Amino acid sequence: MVDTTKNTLIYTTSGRKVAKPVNPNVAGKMISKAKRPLLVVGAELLKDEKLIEKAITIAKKGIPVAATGHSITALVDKDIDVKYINIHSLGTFLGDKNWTGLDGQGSYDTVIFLGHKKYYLDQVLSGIKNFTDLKALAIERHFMQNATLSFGNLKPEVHLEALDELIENL
Amino acid sequence: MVDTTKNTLIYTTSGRKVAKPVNPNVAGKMISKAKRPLLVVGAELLKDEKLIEKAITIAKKGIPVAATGHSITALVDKDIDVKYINIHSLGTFLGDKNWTGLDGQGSYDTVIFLGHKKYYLDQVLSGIKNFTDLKALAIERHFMQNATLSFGNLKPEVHLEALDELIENL
Amino acid sequence: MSDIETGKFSIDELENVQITIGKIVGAIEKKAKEEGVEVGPTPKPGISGLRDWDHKLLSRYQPVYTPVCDQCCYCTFGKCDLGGNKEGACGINMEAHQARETLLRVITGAAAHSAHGRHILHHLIDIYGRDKAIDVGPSNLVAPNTQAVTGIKPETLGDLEEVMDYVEEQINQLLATVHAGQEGAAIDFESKVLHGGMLDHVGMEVSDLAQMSCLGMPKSDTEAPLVEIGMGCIDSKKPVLLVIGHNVSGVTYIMDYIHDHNLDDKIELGGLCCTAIDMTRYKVENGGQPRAKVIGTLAKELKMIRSGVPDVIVVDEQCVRADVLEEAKKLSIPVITTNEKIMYGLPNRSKDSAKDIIEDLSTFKDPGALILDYDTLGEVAPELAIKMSKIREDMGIKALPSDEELQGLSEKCVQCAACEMDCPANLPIMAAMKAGVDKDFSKFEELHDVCIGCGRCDQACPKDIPVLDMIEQASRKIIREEKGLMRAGRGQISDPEIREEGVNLVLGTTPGIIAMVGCSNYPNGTRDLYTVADEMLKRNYIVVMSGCSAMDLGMYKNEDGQTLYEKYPAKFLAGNLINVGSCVSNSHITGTAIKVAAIFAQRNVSGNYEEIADYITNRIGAVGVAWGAYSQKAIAIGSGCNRLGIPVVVGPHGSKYRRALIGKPYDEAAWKVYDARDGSEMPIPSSPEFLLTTAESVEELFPMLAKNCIRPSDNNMGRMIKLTHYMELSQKYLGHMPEDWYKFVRTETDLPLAKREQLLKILEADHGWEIDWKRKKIISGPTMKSDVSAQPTNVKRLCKGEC
Amino acid sequence: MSDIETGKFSIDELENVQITIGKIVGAIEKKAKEEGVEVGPTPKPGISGLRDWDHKLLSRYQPVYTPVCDQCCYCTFGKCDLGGNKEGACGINMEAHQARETLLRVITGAAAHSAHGRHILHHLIDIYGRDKAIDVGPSNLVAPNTQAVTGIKPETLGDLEEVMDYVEEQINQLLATVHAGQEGAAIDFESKVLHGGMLDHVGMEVSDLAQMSCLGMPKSDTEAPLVEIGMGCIDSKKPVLLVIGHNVSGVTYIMDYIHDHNLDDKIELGGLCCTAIDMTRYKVENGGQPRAKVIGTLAKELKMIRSGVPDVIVVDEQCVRADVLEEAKKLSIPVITTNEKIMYGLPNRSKDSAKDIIEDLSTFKDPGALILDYDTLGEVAPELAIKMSKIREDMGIKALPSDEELQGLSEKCVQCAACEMDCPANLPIMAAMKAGVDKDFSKFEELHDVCIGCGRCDQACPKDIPVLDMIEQASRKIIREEKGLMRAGRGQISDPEIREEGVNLVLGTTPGIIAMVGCSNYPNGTRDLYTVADEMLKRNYIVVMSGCSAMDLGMYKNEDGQTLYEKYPAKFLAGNLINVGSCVSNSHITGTAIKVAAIFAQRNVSGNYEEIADYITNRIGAVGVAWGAYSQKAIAIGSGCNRLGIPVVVGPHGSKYRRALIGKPYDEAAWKVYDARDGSEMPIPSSPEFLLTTAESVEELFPMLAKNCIRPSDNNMGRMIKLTHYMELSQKYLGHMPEDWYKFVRTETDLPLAKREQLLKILEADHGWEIDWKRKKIISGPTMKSDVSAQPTNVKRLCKGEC
Repeated sequence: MVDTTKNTLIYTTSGRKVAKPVNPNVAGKMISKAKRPLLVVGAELLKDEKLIEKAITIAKKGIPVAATGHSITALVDKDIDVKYINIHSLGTFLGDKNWTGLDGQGSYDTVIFLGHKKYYLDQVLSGIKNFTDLKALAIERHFMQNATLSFGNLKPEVHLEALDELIENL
Repeated sequence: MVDTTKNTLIYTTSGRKVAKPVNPNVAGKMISKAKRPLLVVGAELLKDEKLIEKAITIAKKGIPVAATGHSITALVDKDIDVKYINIHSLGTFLGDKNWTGLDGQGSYDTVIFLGHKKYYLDQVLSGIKNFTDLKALAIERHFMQNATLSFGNLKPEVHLEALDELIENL
Repeated sequence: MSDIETGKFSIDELENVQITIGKIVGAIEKKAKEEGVEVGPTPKPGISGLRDWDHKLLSRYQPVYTPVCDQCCYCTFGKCDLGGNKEGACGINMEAHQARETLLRVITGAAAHSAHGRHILHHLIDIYGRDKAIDVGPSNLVAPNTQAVTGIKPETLGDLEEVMDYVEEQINQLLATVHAGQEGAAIDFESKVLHGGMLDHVGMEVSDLAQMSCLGMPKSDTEAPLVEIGMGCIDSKKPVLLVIGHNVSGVTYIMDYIHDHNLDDKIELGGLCCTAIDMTRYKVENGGQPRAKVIGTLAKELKMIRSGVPDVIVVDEQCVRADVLEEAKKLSIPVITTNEKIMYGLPNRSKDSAKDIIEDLSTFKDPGALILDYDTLGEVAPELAIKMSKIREDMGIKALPSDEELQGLSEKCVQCAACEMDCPANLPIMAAMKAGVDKDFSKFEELHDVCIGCGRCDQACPKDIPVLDMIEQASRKIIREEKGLMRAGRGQISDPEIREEGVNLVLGTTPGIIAMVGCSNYPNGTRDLYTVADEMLKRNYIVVMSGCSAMDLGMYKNEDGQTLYEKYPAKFLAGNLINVGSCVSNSHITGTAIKVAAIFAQRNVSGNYEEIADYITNRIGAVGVAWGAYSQKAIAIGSGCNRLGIPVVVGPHGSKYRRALIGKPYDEAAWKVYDARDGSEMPIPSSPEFLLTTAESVEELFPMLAKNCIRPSDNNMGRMIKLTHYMELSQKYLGHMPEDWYKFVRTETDLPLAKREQLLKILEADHGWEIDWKRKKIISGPTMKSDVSAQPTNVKRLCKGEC
Repeated sequence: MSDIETGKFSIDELENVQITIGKIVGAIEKKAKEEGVEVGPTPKPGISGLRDWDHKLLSRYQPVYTPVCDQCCYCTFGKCDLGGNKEGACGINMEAHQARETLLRVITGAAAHSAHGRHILHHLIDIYGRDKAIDVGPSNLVAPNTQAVTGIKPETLGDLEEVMDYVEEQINQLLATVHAGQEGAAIDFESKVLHGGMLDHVGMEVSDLAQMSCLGMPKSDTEAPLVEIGMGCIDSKKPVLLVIGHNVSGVTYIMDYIHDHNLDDKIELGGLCCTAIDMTRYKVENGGQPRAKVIGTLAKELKMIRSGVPDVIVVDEQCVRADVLEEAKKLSIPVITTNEKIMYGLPNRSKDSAKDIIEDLSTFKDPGALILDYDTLGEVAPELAIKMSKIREDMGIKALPSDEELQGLSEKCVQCAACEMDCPANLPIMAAMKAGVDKDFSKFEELHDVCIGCGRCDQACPKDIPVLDMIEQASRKIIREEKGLMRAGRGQISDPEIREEGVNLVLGTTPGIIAMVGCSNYPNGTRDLYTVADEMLKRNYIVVMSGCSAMDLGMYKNEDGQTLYEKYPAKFLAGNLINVGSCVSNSHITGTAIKVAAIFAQRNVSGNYEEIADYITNRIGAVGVAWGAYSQKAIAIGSGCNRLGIPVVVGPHGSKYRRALIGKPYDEAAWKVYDARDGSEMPIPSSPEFLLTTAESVEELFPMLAKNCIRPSDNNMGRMIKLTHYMELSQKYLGHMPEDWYKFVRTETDLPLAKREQLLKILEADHGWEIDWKRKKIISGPTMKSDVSAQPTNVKRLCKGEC
C-alpha cells in the first residue's frame, strides 16, 4: 500500500483551511461512492504517457471527464465520456446551482483533479474551497492545499503506483 | 506527564515556518542547557496569581527576567534578577549584536516567553523569527506559531501543570 | 472669479479681474515674494525632497519589522515566502517588503483623508465658490502643515485645490512605488512612508479648513459646547436616524431639513464615528447648540445596528462596517449610501424624487438606495425615518434575544474556543457562556466594554450562536447608562494661544503635550483613555484629543458625575483638555507644533519643512498616543507626526502595523546633535526614545509618556518637572524607580527639590558621580551639560558658518 | 504663455495674451462647444459616473474569485481569516475583499503608469514648455482614451497636465476605498476596478503622447526601423552600459552624450524592459537609426547582471529587480539610480560634479549613486562604463561557474525539492542536477527558455547552490545566439488607417485583432508567443504587440532565418504585425478600438465613454492576450480593456490575480441586447464569453482567440471567416470540432463554403435543425437572425425613442 499522506510541504500558506492528506484506497472508495463524480484532467497529463493511461482507465470506470487545456488531444476517440472545457470556466460553473454539467445531467458532487499545473490548480481549488460545498479531490503528484483531500508530494513513480491503487479501489 | 504538543490550532497563518510544539520536560531541559537564557514575562501574568508564582520560581533558578508591560509590579522585591523593559524594544535589542543585555553581560541565546497577550507576542516573535537566530521558546497558554518552540493551546489548569513540569526539569 | 469663462480668450475683453495662475515653475516662490514671505528650500517636495532629513531620523530611529505575514502576494510571479529575510521572485527581501507594506498602509490612510478632503472641497466650492475665504479663527498662520509643506498660504477655497493637486500627485507617485520592481531598499521605502505621512496631514488640514470655513464649525473656540454622547443618550421611542462615517457633506442637508421643518424634537439624530463629531460641530460657532447626538465609535456600529433601534441608516465614507446593509436588512432598516466610496451595490436613485424613493424603501422594494443628490437626501432620510419608525413598530421588529434565550444560547456552546481564537482580543467568551448556562450573565456584561464589537465571534461559532447579541443584551443596563458629554471639536490652536504657551513648552515648564488620537481598538476597554487623560491633566500636561478617542473620553464620569470635559478647561494651556475635532482635525495637532516653531520661535515656515521638523524634534515635548489605533489612517497620522520628530505610542494591536521606529538608548553615538551656534557636536538625552512604538498596558504607558516628553531644550525647571513626573509615574504604575532616570540629569538643579539630597546620594553610590556635599552640587558624572542657550539641531546646514 | 508671472495681478497690465483656465465647473463642455465638439454625458467621470455600464457588463461577466490568500491583513483589527466567505472584523466578506484586492492591484498598476507619465511630463515641460504641441502622426483624434474619458482634446503638453490631475484625483479616490470600512459590496469594488483600468489607459496615453511628441519617436510609422534584440547581440568586449526600467527621461541624456561625443561605436548600450523599447524609439522618426540594443525583458535582468558583462547599470523605474544593487555589488558593477521611485538608499549625488562621482564609483567608495540631474547622468554613465570596463577587466571579475564547477555544484544537490517547490513554474531542476553529476548539462540548457530568471531557486536551496548561474552557464551557447530583430514601436494607429480598415473589422471580414501585450511570466517559455503570432498572422488576423511581448517575439526566427517582424508588414491591415511600443503604448490598442467607433462609425467620442464602449463591445472583434502577465500594470491594462468590452486572456499564472470575469454561455438570458433601431431585445452569440480569463496552454488559447473575436455585427462573410478559424484551430490544436460551433450559426451563409454541406448534415443530425436540402438552406434551428442592419446595444438610452 502506498502512503500518499506524508509529505505535505507547501510553497506558501493560504489560510487555516488546508486539504486533508488522503491515501489512494480511501480516495478510490470516495470516488466510487460519489453520486456525480467528475474527473478533471489538465494538459500536464500529456507530458507522461503513463499518466494518460491512468486517466483513461479511471474514465473507463464510468467517470465522466472534463479535459482542460489541450489535454483532450490525448483523450478523444478513446471511448470515454470526455469533453473539453476551460478550467477557469469549469471552476466557476461548478459552483453554479443552475449549471447542469457538461452533459446536461445535473451538477457534480465530487471533482477529481489530475494532470494540472500546480500553481494554476491551486487557484482554481481556492475558488472551489471558498465558495462551494463541493468535494475536491486532488490526485496530483503534489500536495494541493486548497483541495478538500489531496495526495501529498510524491515522486513520479510513487504517484503512478498510487493511481494504480486508487483504480483498484474504484 | 503533560502533553503540551497537541492542539496547535492557529488564528491565521503567517508563512511556512511554524513553531515546533514542545513538551514541558524538553522545554525545561532546553532552558537548562542555554548559555544565556532570558525569561520575558508580560502583564497578562498579573491576571493569575499562580502564574506569577511560576514565573518567580523559574527566575529563582537563576534565570534573569525581563518584565514587560507593568508585570514588574508583581516581581520587584522578590529577590530575583528582574528589570523592566518594553517588549517591542526588547524584541529589537535582542537582534542587535551590539546590545549587551539588560545587565551588560552580553547577548542572550534563548528567550522564554510567559504571560503575554497572544496577538502582541505573535508580532514580537515574528520579528525574532525572521531577523534573528535566537531560540524563542513560548511557554504560554496558547500556541505561538512564530516561536521556535511552543506549547500548544492549553486549558489554564493544564498550563499550570505544564509549567510545574517544566520547572522540575530546570 | 467664478463667472469667468473657461477656455482661451483675449485679455482685453476683461477688466478689473484677478486671475490666479498656478503651476508655473517657480510660481510659489514668486507669489510668496510678492507677499513678503520667504520660501524655504523645499516647497512642494517630491519623494526625494526631504530624504536627507528622513535618513537622519532613520539612522537614530531604526525600523523594526514584525511581519504579520511572511509572504508577499503582490504580483503573479509569487506568491513568495520571504521568511528569514529571503528574497522573492522580484528580488525584494523581507525588510524592504515590510517597509513597502507599511507604505501601502500609510498612503491608504493618506488617500482616505485626502479623498475625503477633495470630495468636501468640490462640494463646498460648488456651493460657496472658489473665492470663499478660509476662516478658521484668530490666526494668521491658518494652514501650518500646508504652508510648511507646499509653501502655499491658502486664503480661499480655490487655493486649496492646488494643494490637493499636489497631495494627489505625490500619493500617486508613492502608490506607484508599491508596484513590483520599484524601490529595493527598505530605508528608502521608509523615507517614502514618512513622505506619505506628511502628505496625510496636508490632506487632513485641507479637509478641516474647508469645512470649518463653510459649515459654521467652532473656530479655535475654547468654549465649544458640550455634546451628548453614548448609546444611552438615544431616545428609542422617537424615530431614530443613524448616520455613520466621516464626511459630513451630505449630512448637513439632513440637519438643515430637520431644522427647517421643525423636526428637531421629533427625530433622534445620532452619529457614529467622525461624522458624529462633525455633525456636532455644524453651525455651533457663535453659541449655536449641537443638533445631533454622538453615539460613539466604530466599536459601537454593530452594537447600535443590532439593537434594532435605528429606523434609517445613512452612511457616507470611511470606518463604516462593510456589513451595514446586510445587518440592517435583517432588521428591516433601510440604508442610504451617499458617497461614491461606499455604494453597496444599491440602485442609484440620485435623479429620482424623494417621494418615489421613500415609497420604494418603505415598502422594501429595495433594501436601500444610493443618493448622491444631497437635496433629495436631506428630505428622504428624515422623512423616511419618521415613516419607518411607525412601520417597524407595527412589524414588531425584534432585535436582541431575551434573557431566557440567553440561557438557551449559552447551553448551545460546546466550549470549542473558536470564538476566543478569532476574537481580536482573545476575550474570555467561553467562561461567559459557561456562567450563562446558570443564568449568570454578568460575565457577558464584563465583556461589553472590552469588546470592540467586531462580530468575529459570531462568524467563528460553529453553532451559530450570536455572541455579540448576547453581550449586548446582557449589558443593556450599562448601555442605557452610557451617556456622557464631549466638548465639540474646537478646531485649531490659534496664534495668540501659541504666543502665550509656546515658551513653556519649549523650556519644559509645561511638561508636555499628550495627544490622544484615533480609533477604538483598545487592548483593555475604553476606560483606559479616561485614566490616562485624568492622570496627565492632573500633572499639568496639555491633553489634546481627537476622533474616536475624543468620543470615548466623554463616556466616563468621575465620582462627582463629571466628565473630564467638564472638569478641565479647554484652552491651550498646561492642565487643559482640548478636543480638536474629528479625524481630519488631527492635522491641528501637528499644526500646533509647527506653529510653535513659526510663531513662538519665528522660524520661517513656508516650504521650510526640514527646519521646522528639526526645531520640533529638539524642542517640543509632545507625545502622540493612538491607543486604539486600528486603521490605515492612524498609521498615516502617526507617520506624519514622525517626520516632524513627534513620537507616537500605539496600543499593542499597533504591533500589527508591522514596523516600529525604535532608537537604541545604549548606542551613545546616536544621541548627538549639532549646536547651531558653532556646529559643534553635543550629546542629547535619549528622548524621544522612539518615533513609533507600542506599549502593553496603560500602566506601562504612563512613564513612557513622561520620559519621552524630555527634550534637549528643557531648562532646569522644565527638566526637573519632567523628571519628577517620570519618576513618580514609574513608581506609581510600575512600582519602582526607573533604571535610567539619572541619564537625564545634567546638573543638580535638574533634580526635584524635595528629593534632591536623596537622589544625589543615589548618584554617588550607584553611579559613581562626584558630589560636592557642602554645596550640594554635582562635580562630575553627567554626560550632558546644562546650557539653555545651546541650539540643538540635526541639520548641519542650519549651523552658523554653514551655507 | 510661459513668461506670464504667477499670482494675482490685474488684467490691464497685460495685453494680447491668451490665458487658459481649467477647473471651472463646466469648463470642458464650454471649451468643446467653442471648438464645435459635442461633449457626451460623462466628461471626467467620478467613481459612479460609469457605474451603470459596469453593472451591465458585470451582470453578464460575473466576477470569479480565486483567492491567493484566505486572509485579510489590511488593518490591525485583523488579521482575519475569511475562509468560506466569512466576514472579517470590519464586516467585509471574502468576495468583497477579493474584489478589493483586485482593485488594489489595478490602481497600483495605474499609478505606476500615470506616475511615470507625470514624471516625464514634468520633465518634458521643463525642457519644451507647456505650449509644445502634441504631435503623434497623421491623426486628428490624437488622444482617443483621454478624449473619450475626460472630454479634453489635448493639443499641447500643458493640456496633458489637466488630464493627469484628473487621473491622480480619481486614483486617490479609489485608493481611499481600499481603506478599512469603505465599500462593502463586491459588485461596487468591481465597478471601481473597471474605473481604475480606464484611468490606467488615460495615464498610459498621456505618457506616450508626451514622449512621442518630444523625443523624435516614430509617429504612426508603418516603416519603423528594425532593432537588434537579445542577450546575444551585446558585444561584451566593449564597455557595456546596461539600462533597466521603463522611463526614458534620463536615458536620452546618456544617448545624446554618447552620440555627441562620438562614442556610438565605443560603447555597447543595451536596455532591459520597456526603457529598452523606448531607447530604440528615440530619435528614429524620419529614418533615424536606433542608437541602442534591446537585451530583453524582466526575465533577462538577473541573467544579464549575473553574466558579469555590464560595466555600469543605470535603473529608472518599474519592473526593475529589487536586488539589482546587491547583485551588481558582487560583480563590482556600479549602479546609478535616476528616479525618485527607486533610490536603493544610495547617496544623492545630483549636485556633485560628474568627475567626483566617477572617481568615487570607480574606486568603489560607494556601490552606486543617485543622480537626478540628467546632464550629470548623461556624462557619468558612459564615461564610467568606459572606465569600469578597464578596471573590471584588470580585476579579472569572474561571474559564472566553469563547466568543472557545474559538475561539483550538481554533486552538492541533495534532491530535497526546495528549489522546485519555490520555483514559480515548478521547473524540473532536480533532474538537471542529477544529470549534471554525470557532466550532462543539457537539462539545464532546456530550463533556460522556460525559466523566468527570478532566482527563487537560489534563495530556496539549503546548500546554497547558485542554480540560476548554472542554468546560464550551461546555456551560454544558446544565449550567444539569442539575437533577433524587433520593429521599433510605431506609436498609435493613425486616423487614415482606421478609415481604411474599420469596416473590415466591424463586419468581421478581417477576422479580428489579437493584441499580445505585457510581461514575461510565460507558463512554457517565450517561444509560445511566436507560435501564436505566426498562426494568427497566417490566418489574416491583425496582430498587435507591445512591451515585453513585443521584445520576446523578436527573438525567434523561422526556417528562413526571418523574424516575424521581417516576415509580416506593419500596417493596420489584416495579416499585419504591429508593435505599438512600450508598456505605456498599450493605450494605443484601446485607442484603436475607440478610433474605430469615433472615426469609422462617427460616434461622438468626447466624454462619451459608455456609448463608445458599447459600440466596441458589440462590434469590434478584438482579444487581448497577456500571456506572461505578472504585474499590477498588466491587470490594470486588462481592466481598462474590459471596461471597453474587450476581452483579455492571461496565462495560467494570471489566475493569481485572484479574479476573472467569466460569462455563462448556458445562461441564455445573459446573451441579449437591444436593437437600437427600436429598442427590442435581440439574442446575441455568447462571444466574448469572458472579459478576463486564463488559459492553460497556447493550444487551448488558439480556439479561444478565434471564437472570442465573434461579434453580433459580423456580416455573413465575416462570421463565416471567424467560424472557419474557430473550427480549424480547434481541430488543429485540440484535435476535435468544438462542441458549440453551431451556436454561432445564424444562416447557411455563415458556414464555410467548402464544408457547408457536411456541416448542414451535422446540424440536422446532431442538433435537429431543419434543412431545405434542395436550396441548401437552413429553415429552422438558429436562435439568432442574421440582420446586418441591426444595431446591437447594451444601453437602453441609445435606442431610438429613448431620451
